[in-house]
Amino acid sequence: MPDAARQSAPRILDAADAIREGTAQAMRADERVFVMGEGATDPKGVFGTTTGLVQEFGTDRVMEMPVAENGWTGVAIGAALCGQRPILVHQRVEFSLLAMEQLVNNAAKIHYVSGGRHRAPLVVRLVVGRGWGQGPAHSQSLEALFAHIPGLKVAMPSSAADAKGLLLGAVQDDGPVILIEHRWVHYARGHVDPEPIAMPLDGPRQLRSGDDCTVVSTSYMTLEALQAADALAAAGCNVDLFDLRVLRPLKLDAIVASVRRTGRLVTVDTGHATYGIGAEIVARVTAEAFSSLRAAPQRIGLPEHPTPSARTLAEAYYPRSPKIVATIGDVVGMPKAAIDEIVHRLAAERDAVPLDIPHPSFKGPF
Amino acid sequence: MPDAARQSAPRILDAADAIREGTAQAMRADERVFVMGEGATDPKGVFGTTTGLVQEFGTDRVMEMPVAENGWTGVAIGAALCGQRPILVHQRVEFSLLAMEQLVNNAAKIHYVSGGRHRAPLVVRLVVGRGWGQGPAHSQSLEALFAHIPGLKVAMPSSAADAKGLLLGAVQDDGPVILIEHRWVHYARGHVDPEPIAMPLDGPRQLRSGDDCTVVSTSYMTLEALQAADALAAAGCNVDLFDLRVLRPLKLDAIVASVRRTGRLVTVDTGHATYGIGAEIVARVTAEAFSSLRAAPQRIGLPEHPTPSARTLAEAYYPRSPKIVATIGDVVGMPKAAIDEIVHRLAAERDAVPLDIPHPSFKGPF
Amino acid sequence: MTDTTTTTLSVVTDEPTRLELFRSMLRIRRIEEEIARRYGEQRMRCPVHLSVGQEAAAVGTCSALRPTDQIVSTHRCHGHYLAKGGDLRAMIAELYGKATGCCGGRGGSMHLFDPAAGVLASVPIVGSNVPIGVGAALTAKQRRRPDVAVAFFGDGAFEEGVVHEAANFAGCHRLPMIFVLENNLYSVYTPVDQRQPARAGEQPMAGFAQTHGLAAEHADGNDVVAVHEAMGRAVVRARRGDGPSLLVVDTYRFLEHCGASDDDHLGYRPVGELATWRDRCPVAGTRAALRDAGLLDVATELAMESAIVREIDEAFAAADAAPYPAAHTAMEAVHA
Amino acid sequence: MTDTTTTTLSVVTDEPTRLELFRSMLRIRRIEEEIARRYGEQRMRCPVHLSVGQEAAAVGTCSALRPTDQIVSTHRCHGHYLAKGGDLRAMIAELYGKATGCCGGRGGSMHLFDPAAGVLASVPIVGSNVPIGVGAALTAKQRRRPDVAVAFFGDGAFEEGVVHEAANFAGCHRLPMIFVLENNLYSVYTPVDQRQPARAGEQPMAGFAQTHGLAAEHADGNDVVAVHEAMGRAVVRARRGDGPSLLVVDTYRFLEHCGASDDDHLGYRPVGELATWRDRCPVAGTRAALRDAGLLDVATELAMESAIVREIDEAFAAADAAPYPAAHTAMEAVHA
Ligand SMILES: Cc1ncc(C[n+]2csc(CCOP(=O)(O)OP(=O)(O)O)c2C)c(N)n1
Ligand SMILES: Cc1ncc(C[n+]2csc(CCOP(=O)(O)OP(=O)(O)O)c2C)c(N)n1
Ligand SMILES: [Mg+2]
Ligand SMILES: [Mg+2]
Repeated sequence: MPDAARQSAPRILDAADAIREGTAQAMRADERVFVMGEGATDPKGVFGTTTGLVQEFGTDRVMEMPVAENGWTGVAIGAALCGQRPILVHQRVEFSLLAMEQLVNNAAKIHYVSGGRHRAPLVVRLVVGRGWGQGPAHSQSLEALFAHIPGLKVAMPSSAADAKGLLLGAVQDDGPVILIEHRWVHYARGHVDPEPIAMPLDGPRQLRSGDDCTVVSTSYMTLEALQAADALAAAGCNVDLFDLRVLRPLKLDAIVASVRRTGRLVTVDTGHATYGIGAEIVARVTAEAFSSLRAAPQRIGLPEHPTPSARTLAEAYYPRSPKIVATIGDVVGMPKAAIDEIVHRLAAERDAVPLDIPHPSFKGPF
Repeated sequence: MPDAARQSAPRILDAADAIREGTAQAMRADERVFVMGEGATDPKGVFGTTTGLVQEFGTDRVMEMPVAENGWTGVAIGAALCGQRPILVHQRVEFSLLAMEQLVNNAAKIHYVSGGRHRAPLVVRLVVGRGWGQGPAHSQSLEALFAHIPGLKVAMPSSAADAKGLLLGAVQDDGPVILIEHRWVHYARGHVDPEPIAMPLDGPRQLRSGDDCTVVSTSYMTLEALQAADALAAAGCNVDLFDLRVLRPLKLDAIVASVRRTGRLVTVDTGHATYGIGAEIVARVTAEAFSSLRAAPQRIGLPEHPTPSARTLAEAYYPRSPKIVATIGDVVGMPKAAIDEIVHRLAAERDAVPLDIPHPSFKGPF
Repeated sequence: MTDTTTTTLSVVTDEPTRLELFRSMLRIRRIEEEIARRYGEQRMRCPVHLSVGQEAAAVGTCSALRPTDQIVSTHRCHGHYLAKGGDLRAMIAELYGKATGCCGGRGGSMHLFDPAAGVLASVPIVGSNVPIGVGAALTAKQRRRPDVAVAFFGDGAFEEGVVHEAANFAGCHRLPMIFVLENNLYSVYTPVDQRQPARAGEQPMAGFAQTHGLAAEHADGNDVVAVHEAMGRAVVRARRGDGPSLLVVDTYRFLEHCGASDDDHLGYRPVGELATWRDRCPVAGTRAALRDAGLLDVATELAMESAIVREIDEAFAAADAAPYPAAHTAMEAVHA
Repeated sequence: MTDTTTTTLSVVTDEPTRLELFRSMLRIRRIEEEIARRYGEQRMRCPVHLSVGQEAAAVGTCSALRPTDQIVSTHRCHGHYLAKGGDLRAMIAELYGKATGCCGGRGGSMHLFDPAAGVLASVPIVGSNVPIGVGAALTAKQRRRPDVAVAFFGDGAFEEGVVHEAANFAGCHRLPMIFVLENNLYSVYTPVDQRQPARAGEQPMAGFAQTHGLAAEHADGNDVVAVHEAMGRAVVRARRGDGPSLLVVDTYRFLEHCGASDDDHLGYRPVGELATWRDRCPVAGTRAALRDAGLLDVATELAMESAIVREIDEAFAAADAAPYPAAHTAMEAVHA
């Protein structure tokens, strides 16, 4: 197929498939790349992201793990120091809490402490759970914990293309990269380049343009923010929307430049608001674009309590596009009636589908 | 001794002694209180904070622990659920990384998830190491990780009185409290009430008053900030200095009120700046006092790399009072020459004592 | 110095107890079957990990305990909770996310607890419950209570370091603690031989017991009386101050790992393995044994069944009728 | 199925090797004595954990390895690093925080490594190095290299769950891995009996080996030849694909846990215990044995000593003369 033709026929995948494709391509290209995970070789293949890999690459390169997260994270670090390039996957962020010591003390620091001699090329994939009442220990979006640690890189894709591209970028990186995949982003569909093109881990992507407000979102909340931005645009309010993508190292130049123009900032991320991702964005942008700010920057994040299981409680827990609209509308000084109109319309659309599942095809338990 | 006489003769202790005294008093008052730690009963008694306790209370209540942090944290949580009130101590923050799963998933959430039925009254004391080249895995000040977790309370004392009072407050609390003690704060001396008076875990303490700038500091950096504030005051620049004390739940009313008056904010904490404690303070204060702000809020924290061992590298790593003076001076618009004069004087004073030890009496290895 | 071989302590199971063991297993089976039947309605909107096939482990162990003895369970906690006397209505309501659930709807199926019954907590993170159980045993020792604590865990959890840490702690302090390892041969879809080395010997887990100073018991998880008696010995030792035990129960999960269906079609288990274990079903086997011994006649069993069905129907009806927790309560009880 | 008892594999130690074992121990002893002597100058401004008294464990094991075999060590890493062939100058410079240190001054005494010698890493967090060693063994298997990996750990580290996790992993995958447990009876100032249950039997750690599919070896840590031969057997098994081993070495720390002085005055060890172990000093004992066997005359030993002293003096002089890392470099090499 000639290049032009290939480009003209976009290939639509969901992010889970894109991750699997990227993993397979990275493994074909470099025999040092291998996968470790609880369930990596099982019939469900970590939400479909590793399905089929063991058939192609064998159990030496797609390794089933014991339920021993700290141990096999250390094993991965040792292998990485010896030149291998492991990809680790945990089916929930929470399971990696057991491996914090290895990640924070060893993986993050060994390059630095060795004066740059050691390299720990490690990709750690963590999945954020959501929905179907899975409760407080299977739903945390703890990127702020990792993003605080010098020596780690931390990225969160929000699209199928980024899910593949950032994974490939992470595999190429010579240090440890934490890739946080929101479970609902696995369902995100879009054009994915069939070639294995690594995306550099170098900052946000602008998704919408406008002069009224700068909006910075992460991961799944980018999808909610897009919905909000489009609804607002229809009402004549245009925002610069940036998907943050890479939380550490944090490149904010484009966002600062945007705020210098818009004078306004709203952040929307998947974690708890307090001491969360939005706080850093607000603090840094405020320091750098203070004189341009025309309104107080606002943050949207999870409230300060664990995830409740019951639907009626989870409903209030997860902010959605109507809330984003309301916040932006407020920051830009839209008339209350205009805000309310959009909020009600979006809320009605959203209420038509169950709030605890990502997709109509989804039927519990996870 | 009559009460008046007692009050007129302040009793000077260092924070390590104050902690030991508070612990003993809590144990005398309530037989459910007990201590667990690696070295809790050994001759050095966790930097002197547990010395002598085992002699008074026996090994059933002052328990030596195996080197198994996650395990004994879980044991403590189980005991707390059964009505006991354990005080856990880790000689370095880093060791508690092994216990993150227990702390974040169980301790922080069990009250919430049980609809308020379970209680996990737990005090977890973590010591931040510093100095004597102890390197990157014995020196981290990771309060931001804990402060991000709903369900935990997090406090950091900066004085002997607070070290005792906050400990007693934490012991009285019916939920899990993380108390982060900077190793150099253990040397802080001051008046400590001989009575066991629990301080509520309820927010900052104002240490200096002034209209020129609001300064918020944590833990050991409060001591550096005090030095900076006093040097500035001598030059006619007066700041409101708040020791944050309690990081979660975060009460910022007094600080917001102060910024409404001063129009300026500088934060100084012991952790890495990016995604750190200062970011939340800046973000929240900016949201609440935006229209009063006359300059961009500034943060002082650790740079974005691990702690190097060599003195020459650690020197640049830890911010000190001269840097605080320079930052505040800048924010309030002091003339450069005036700033420089104070900075040089403070720097000269500080350079006269070694930078990698807290106190002239200190002679390695820790 | 701990003797890690099974002591010759003899515990015998009388006839009423054997009947009660059966009834308790049958009740758990029927409750989980009803959950499975209704799960497709999508009104229990939380993950469920059913223990159909593993009832003898839950019942054999918990029947040897008192209400003041504490158990800690896992993601697969229904059986333990019920066997220990946990309130059925509070459990079903919790699965429905109702305010009347044991967690007020906040936890779902993996967080069952019941203080009145001595179900201290269930924890969805693998292995994470085990040290919590040891904390209960420590409390019993510190507070001089005559209670025993029990931690249930699976062959997957056995791989978690924290389980070793917890066992070492219990062994070191000779706590009144019993570690019940339910070996159902799988962690999710991964067989144990892909996750652990092969171990020789009659008592493959004796090394773990020896390492951590535990006495070792082992029982066929399809023989509820054997489980009950092995547990009984461990309880006697614990209660009289002879320290902790490990009890290994060989068992098998009939239904899917998570959810309410069968998952044998996924092909992760050898063909015929499930059938072999189903043939040794603990409920059917116990029924047959009781019949053979003349302890269970059809009328008695029918009466049992109908009482159980009535109780189940009532629990589901109550759950159905109960209110959901109000949205505004979500912010409450973050701090104690 | 792994045989967890020591195989009868015979490894013999010839005379030149025995002499070299002695020289290597003597060298480590002299190096650490010199560190201790100079530590009071406060120019090595980092914690040091000396291994005086434990030299036979380091030398007996590392002498059975090749440069391409990888070891991972702990906070107490000097002996392992030196025994494996780590560069002395880079070590002393690191203790002085100099740019010429193996970590460029960034790590200090607890982070020693030397790729040329197969010292993969030293890790100051207890137990944390052990799975990293298993990662090296996994790499050898995956990349089909004939190398062996070794993790050193102490009796304290034995309590960390991650050590069990790492051992299970190595056993499950039958990796070319050797776990060397140096039991010096203390974790900091806490004796092992306050932290672990008592274990019966001739081979108290056999249960750990059995649990995790390791072959078990045991050696007197004051007998360098015994350590060398036990390690030799483990290495042979690992290299020929027979899987991992545990080697337990009984040993004792003569000086304080951290720092360069004696700490017996703190009273945490029974009176006389240190003296008993000092009487069995591995360096003195080996010297005596070699003398008795006529393998070491005074002239040879003097020549050894003076070569060692010269090397040490040069290393300290070089460290002294070396530059400190420049402050502005502190921000470099955060990301690879
Ligand atoms: C720390 C952790 N890792 C992984 C998981 C995902 N997980 C849930 S159940 C399960 C299987 C555990 O197997 P086992 O302990 O044998 O219990 P079983 O499901 O067989 O009853 C796993 C791996 C988890 N909940 N917690
Ligand atoms: C996870 C962790 N917990 C605690 C410590 C503090 N610590 C440093 S050395 C040490 C003793 C470890 O004992 P052992 O493993 O026997 O080694 P030894 O010092 O006897 O050589 C401890 C507890 C640590 N470094 N890491
Ligand atoms: Mg299982
Ligand atoms: Mg030791």
